[in-house]
Amino acid sequence: TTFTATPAHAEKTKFEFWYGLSGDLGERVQEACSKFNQSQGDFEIVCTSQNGYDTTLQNTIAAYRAKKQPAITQIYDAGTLDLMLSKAFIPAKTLMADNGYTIDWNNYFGGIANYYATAAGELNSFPFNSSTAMFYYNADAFAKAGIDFKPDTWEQVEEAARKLKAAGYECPMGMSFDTWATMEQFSAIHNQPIATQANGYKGLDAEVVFNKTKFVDQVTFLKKMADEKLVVIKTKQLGMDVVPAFTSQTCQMIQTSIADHGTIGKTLPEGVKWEVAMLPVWKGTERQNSLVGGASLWVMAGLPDAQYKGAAAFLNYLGTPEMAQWWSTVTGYIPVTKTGFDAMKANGFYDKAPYKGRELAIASLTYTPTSENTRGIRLGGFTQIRKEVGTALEAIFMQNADVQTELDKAAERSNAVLRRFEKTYAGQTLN
Amino acid sequence: MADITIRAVRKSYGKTATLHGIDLAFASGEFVVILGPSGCGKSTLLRMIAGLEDITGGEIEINGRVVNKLEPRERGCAMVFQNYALYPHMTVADNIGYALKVAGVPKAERRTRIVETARIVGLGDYLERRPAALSGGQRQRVAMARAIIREPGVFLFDEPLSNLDATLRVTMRAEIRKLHQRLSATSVFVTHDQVEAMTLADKLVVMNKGHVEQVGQPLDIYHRPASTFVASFIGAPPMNLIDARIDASAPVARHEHLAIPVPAAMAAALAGRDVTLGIRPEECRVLPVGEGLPARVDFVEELGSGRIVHVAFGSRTFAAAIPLDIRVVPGDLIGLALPTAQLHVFDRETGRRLDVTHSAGRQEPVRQAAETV
Amino acid sequence: MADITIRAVRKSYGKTATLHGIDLAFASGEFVVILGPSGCGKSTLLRMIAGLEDITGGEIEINGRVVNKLEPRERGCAMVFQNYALYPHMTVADNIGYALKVAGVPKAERRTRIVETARIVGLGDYLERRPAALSGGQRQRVAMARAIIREPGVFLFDEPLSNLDATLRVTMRAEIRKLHQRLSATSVFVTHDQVEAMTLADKLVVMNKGHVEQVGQPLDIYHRPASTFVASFIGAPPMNLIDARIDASAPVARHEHLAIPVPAAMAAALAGRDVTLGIRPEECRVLPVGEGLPARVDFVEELGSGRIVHVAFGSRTFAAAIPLDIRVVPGDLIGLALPTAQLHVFDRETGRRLDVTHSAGRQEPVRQAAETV
Amino acid sequence: MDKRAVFRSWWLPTAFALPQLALIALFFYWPAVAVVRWAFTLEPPFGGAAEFVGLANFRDVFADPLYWNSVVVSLIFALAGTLSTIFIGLVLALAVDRQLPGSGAVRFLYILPYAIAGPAAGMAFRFILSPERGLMASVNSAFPDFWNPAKYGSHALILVIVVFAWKWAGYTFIFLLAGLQSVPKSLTEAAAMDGSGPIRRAIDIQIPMLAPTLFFLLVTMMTEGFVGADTYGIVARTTDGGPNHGTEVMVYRIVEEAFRGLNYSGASAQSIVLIGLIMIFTFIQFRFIERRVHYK
Amino acid sequence: MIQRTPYADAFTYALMALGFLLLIGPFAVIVAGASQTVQQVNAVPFNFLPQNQLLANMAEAWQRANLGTAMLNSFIMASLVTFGKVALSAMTAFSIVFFRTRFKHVFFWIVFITLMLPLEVRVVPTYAVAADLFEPIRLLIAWVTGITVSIEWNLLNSYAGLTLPLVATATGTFLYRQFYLTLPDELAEAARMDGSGPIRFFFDVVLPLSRTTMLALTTIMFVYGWNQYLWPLLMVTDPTYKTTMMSLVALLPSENGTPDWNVTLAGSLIIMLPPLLVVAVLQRWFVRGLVSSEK
Ligand SMILES: Nc1ncnc2c1ncn2[C@@H]1O[C@H](COP(=O)(O)OP(=O)(O)OP(=O)(O)O)[C@@H](O)[C@H]1O
Ligand SMILES: Nc1ncnc2c1ncn2[C@@H]1O[C@H](COP(=O)(O)OP(=O)(O)OP(=O)(O)O)[C@@H](O)[C@H]1O
Ligand SMILES: O=P(O)(O)OC[C@H](O)CO
Ligand SMILES: [Mg+2]
Ligand SMILES: [Mg+2]
Repeated sequence: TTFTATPAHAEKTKFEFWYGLSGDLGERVQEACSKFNQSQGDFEIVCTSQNGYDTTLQNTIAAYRAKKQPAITQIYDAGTLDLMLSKAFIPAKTLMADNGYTIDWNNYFGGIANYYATAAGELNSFPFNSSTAMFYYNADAFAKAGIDFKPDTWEQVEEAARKLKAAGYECPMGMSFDTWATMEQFSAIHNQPIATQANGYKGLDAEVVFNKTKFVDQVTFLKKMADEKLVVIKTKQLGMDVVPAFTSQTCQMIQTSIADHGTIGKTLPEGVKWEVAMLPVWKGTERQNSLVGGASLWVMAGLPDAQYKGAAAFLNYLGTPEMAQWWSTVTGYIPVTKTGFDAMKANGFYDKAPYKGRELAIASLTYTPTSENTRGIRLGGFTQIRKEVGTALEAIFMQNADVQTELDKAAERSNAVLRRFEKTYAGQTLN
Repeated sequence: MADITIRAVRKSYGKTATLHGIDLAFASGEFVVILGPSGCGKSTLLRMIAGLEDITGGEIEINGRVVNKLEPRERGCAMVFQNYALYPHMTVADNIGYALKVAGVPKAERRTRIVETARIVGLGDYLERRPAALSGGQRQRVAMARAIIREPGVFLFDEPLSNLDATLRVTMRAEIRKLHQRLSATSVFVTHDQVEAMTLADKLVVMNKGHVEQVGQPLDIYHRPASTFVASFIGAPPMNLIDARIDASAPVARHEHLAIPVPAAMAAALAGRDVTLGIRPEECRVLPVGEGLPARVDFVEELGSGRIVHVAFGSRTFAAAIPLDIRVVPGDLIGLALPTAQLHVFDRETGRRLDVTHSAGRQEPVRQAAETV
Repeated sequence: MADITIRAVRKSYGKTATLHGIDLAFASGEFVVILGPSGCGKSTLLRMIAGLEDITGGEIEINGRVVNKLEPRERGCAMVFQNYALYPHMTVADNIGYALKVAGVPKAERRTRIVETARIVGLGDYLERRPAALSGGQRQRVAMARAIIREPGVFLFDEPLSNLDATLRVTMRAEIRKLHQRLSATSVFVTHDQVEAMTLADKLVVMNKGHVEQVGQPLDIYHRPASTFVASFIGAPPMNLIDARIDASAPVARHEHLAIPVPAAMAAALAGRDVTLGIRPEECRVLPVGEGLPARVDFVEELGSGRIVHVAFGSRTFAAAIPLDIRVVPGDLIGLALPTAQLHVFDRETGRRLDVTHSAGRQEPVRQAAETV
Repeated sequence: MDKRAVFRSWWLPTAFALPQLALIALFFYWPAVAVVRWAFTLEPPFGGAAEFVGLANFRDVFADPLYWNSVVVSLIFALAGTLSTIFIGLVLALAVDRQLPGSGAVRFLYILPYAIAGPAAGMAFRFILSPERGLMASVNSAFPDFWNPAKYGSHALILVIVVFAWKWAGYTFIFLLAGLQSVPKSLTEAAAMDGSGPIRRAIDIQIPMLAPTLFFLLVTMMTEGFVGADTYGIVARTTDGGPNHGTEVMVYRIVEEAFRGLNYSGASAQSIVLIGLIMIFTFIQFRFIERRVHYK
Repeated sequence: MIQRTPYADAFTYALMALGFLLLIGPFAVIVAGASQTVQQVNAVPFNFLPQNQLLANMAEAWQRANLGTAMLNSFIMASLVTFGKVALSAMTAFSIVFFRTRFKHVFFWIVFITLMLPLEVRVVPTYAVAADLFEPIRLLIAWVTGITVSIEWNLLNSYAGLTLPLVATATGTFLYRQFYLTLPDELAEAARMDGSGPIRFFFDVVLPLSRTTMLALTTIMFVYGWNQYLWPLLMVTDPTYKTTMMSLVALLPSENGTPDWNVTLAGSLIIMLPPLLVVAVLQRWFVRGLVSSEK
């Protein structure tokens, strides 16, 4: 006997989407999922938060090894190379082509797409929640301290800090040991390499060089500022990270993600004036584009075709301008496509209060065409490398260790990580 | 050396009263034995003296000082526990010397005293053993040594012999007695074994259900028990008791069809009264059938050194200790003679002794024996 | 009902041998008591009969069947443990009935038998209690009931009375005896209490250090102990023993300056030999000073029903049971008479009895007494 | 350690142990085989061909000074954590065991921390002990730098030990209280008669008598301190191994290495060394400490 | 009770009060935080006084983390883990303690070692096992007989998968062993004399006597099962099997999210209720239970 299922009762194709966002951002992802489920009748996406980027990567790996992988998974920037070398995914372009979607891949901002693309520029994964680091400052405090300029350069930051200090502010600028802004973004906009081989894009034999670039001077500068109490360390361990330090008006300047824009607006007491700007550069520097942060969506290999149809539909759905705008509205993330951004600009999104300033993130990301040093970072075990640098900063700032020595140590340990990674993937080449 | 005065002492656990007002006075150096059945409150009383139990009411005085609120260590008593309560993790030497260590006695002196005390109780060779590696008798000695070494004013013993086997019990009894003679501390010894009580006591306290039944010298109590309870509790086999009514017309007491001859004085004094008559097994004599009162042999216990014959006597079973040369077998009909001079008489209602004549009880040897000890 | 034969049974724990070849035969229905000091291997032997302990060598037969390899439940034995080993979580009824439940006896029948058995041991009113809520004697009875209910061919008792107080011990002794008479199962009763042994046994086995020292009827053993060990282990106070050398010229045994008269036959047979002489306390007689052998009163124990005087005799202490009408005080010099007919003599080296004359030991009453029981 | 009365059968105990043994074989030993295999290869995170490298992973582990740092940190953490939980539990158990009015209520309250999940506990302590926000902030404003676990490795180590001790003190408390209640009363009474006061009694009598319980707790707490899920959770949630590796316990390092560094092979090698270490510890505990424990 | 002095009593009370502060203080912080608004909870310095938002925050947490389903799942999971551990550990410990076999020490160590390799360390391969439970059996069959069979059992997203791997450890076995070692030898002997074999002895005597140990273990294991975090997080992807710890972690503000710790704390308050209840109800026996035997 055979059953012929009538379309009305056809089973929806279910497929899974694992993501790392939690808290209210996790809620937003769930909303996106239900929007998608309501928008069509053929597929049902089951979205599960893995409560953190790192656990999402871990769990994806475990699941893949057990052949229970989700169709789509959200992987943060630092995990990009691991996925790329895994052969465990279906490239974005292939997926969309196979399932009959024509995507204008050039519509993605270059500064964003490059991070996730092959050397040939073909996207492996879909940029999703993208961000970049920005400079936030408390305009009220600036006014009180009599600062009448925007802090575009580090010289100005220093000057502002001194004035704020003089005006009685305990914490002119807050800083944490997160390397993303302090090292990665700083290096990019100052066109400094983090590693050889074009930050790893050209081969697995890259070696880190952050202990030999302007970054060393930057750390030395920040440390001097810290010694003068112009920069104050704010970490979870001390009780408050930089964002709460800023929103509680403890600190008047911080560097953090554009994604915090929404949160900062919501948490700062009403009426407080604050501004967001591109990260400062040293005077005389030719500013480069900043790096994209956040995470992208990968489609995992080894699943039935029907699921890929659904995955493609979902990814396509996320790419629609309406969804792009919705996503950028309810989160602090930036739109990843030019059309999305244009549409938002056109309808005046960036003119109104809570969203004003977010367009600067796009400006920062697209400031210049990407160079070897600003394309992105393609280093194996990059999370580990971040941790090594973070630890070095911790030693330097908390325990007064020598800047160069600590960074050299961190570089040495990072290179060991890279060598092991290279060995693990011996014989594989980057494409 | 210390005297102890116990005044109207009461003890309740929650609502249930365990001791109902005890009054006792122990002279300095006296060996007092508290005897009574299980659960009568002996241990409770002892532990209240020791300070291990709160006093619900009344006062305890040691050496003229009220100790109700003092901690055990402030009372100057040493105690030997029924289960010895040796510290299982310490060697014999450490067990014995613990009190000195607590008192801060220097090591060298402590050692000397430990060795000396161990010698007294015959444990010289076992100083480095753990209690687990000792026999029952040896453990008992450790417990004793632990008490002795402190040279306390008062020794308290809570059935220290009850866990020993019979042979050892006899030996240890003698040793305790000797020890008391040597140290002459006031000793309070709790037991429910009447042989221990008899052989050890200067003063015997018989307790029952939270009351003191009788206080006195052991032989005095043996020969003139103040109640049926005391009568049946002291002596093994216990005193034979039989309910009877004193005849108004003849010097006999009647129990069913039996007419038991009683002293004339008793008959006169108690004519017509319901009483309980008592006689000790060793005073009963077994005669050929036809003589004395009729009885039937129930069973015979051979002790080697003697023989106990249990006879059916009226509706009661009587025990009689008989010499080895009289031979009887179960089922034999015999005659039972109950010497009138040895009869005890108690009030049927209250169980209290009725003292009507000087002939009751064998009194003469009593004082003498007590003095000889 | 079952007979038990034990043939060359040995037991070793690892390398240390505990039993060195035991041969014994118990007739069907016999009440056998195994007596011996702590650690001599009594329990081990009993547990081997029960099947709780592997047999290192030799054979045990129950009812003609070698049981060496059988599980305990296949041997038809019931056992009463020293600490009772009651199931703490079961009621008295469940404890008693557990074996029947295991055997699959239907509930109704089980109940009837439980009630009946509980009645026999006098626990009728306690069926629903937990062991924790029982007194020692009651627990003991539950343990008994648990054994009885199975109507086993063999009862094994491992010191079942040793945890009871003195009075209760006497009562329970009588009850066990009665029970045996009623059930007439073969009973093996382990104890180190010689009074229990004497009063209970049809056949008494005295063990020492993994060997059987003597087997026989209790009074026989009492009156003709096969060794100094048995002599001093049975009887309380124990037999007085003294080392002496039999004079070659006169019918006396010499101990230091003392000359103890001995029967002529003994003197003749053992002239010049080093022996150990023994005499029971109840056979010693106390005479005025000057008569008998000189001794000094050490201390006196009053039992109420009698009196034990401990005297210094040569370098030994002798105990003598004396009637109540003789009065002595510590320090008195007295004369001690040791009737030659009651003297026991043992080889000094081996400690074995030397039987040279028929006059040693009081034999006559023995058989008789045993028959009367 | 062995009981006297034992049944003789080989298949029955096997059958009884089988369910657990089967589960353990499936969920413990079988995965452990993979862990061992990884330790000798360079395992790519997503699987695939892995190169056999012999002892290279172990060599790397042993050559890394930070690894030895983590061994030391772990030892300190496990020892201090174990001792402090046992100490706190013991002191409280001794107090409650005196059965003063009201001790029943606190007995219940003392167990509560054990019932709390690691993340919740971590959150609470974040609010209490963070040097610039919580209770300690006021102490710090009076004595600057008095408490700064973000700065001083020693403070951070104390911090994680405190959280561990807080979480587990209730657990040791309850076991020790139970143990105390089974110490024969007559022993403490004997000691009281011998002239020792409550504290002396506790030290001389009660604590030695708790040996079996203390042994159980020693083994479980040491193991928990070395490899417990809580240990990882506490470190990850409060100090993240910092500052400057100051609280990097072995299990944290392993998990970080495996999941943050995706270095399964290095993590496996470390795990195997860790297991070896704990086995030695446990062996020592059973061999030399349990010997002195009397169960009856 | 030994005659007490007021000083010792006062000292005891002081200790108990200190213990109370140390052990219960942190709860007060959780309650305070849970009753504040986002602004208050993020204020500097932290305000240790409770405010009036408790119920609102709880409701928010309940709804946001879908605590209804999660609590039910956690309850089922904790109960199954508890039941499994209590039962299996009792059996294994029984075979380790009461039998004279050559394997008993081997068994003990085989089980005992599992205390030492935490799930964190072997989570990836364990996940693989859970995804394909019969792989080892398949391999075994293939290895022994050369036949390839295709049986599969995937435990992911199931209660069995949530619980079985957690049951496979040693704490319970160790605890039971410690308890069994304190049981008098004669109990087993009496049972043997009564004709009962080991199985009956186990069910009729050992288990009932272990009741208190069991309750202790039940408490410990319920809490343990309830507080499981890593494993459910990994192996549950189907929201219908979501557990409370997953909810709690989901309530943790993420890096760039709103720092609404008040809701997180309120959620943690709700989540800790069931284990607290279990502890509250069982702790009386728990204490007595660990008192090895009622001799
Ligand atoms: N802690 C307690 N709580 C309640 N009742 C108790 C307590 N201790 C003793 N009792 C009761 O007080 C009574 C007297 O007990 P005590 O121990 O003094 O008896 P005893 O004469 O020493 O008996 P034994 O000869 O059995 O030792 C008993 O009925 C006992 O049940
Ligand atoms: N399991 C064992 N392992 C080693 N030695 C043992 C064991 N059981 C008993 N023994 C030893 O065997 C000897 C005989 O022990 P057994 O228990 O039979 O003595 P007992 O005569 O019953 O003594 P008690 O009167 O003290 O019960 C003792 O020396 C004892 O130490
Ligand atoms: O059984 P385990 O070894 O997984 O551990 C259980 C926990 O330690 C109990 O709290
Ligand atoms: Mg008592
Ligand atoms: Mg024995």
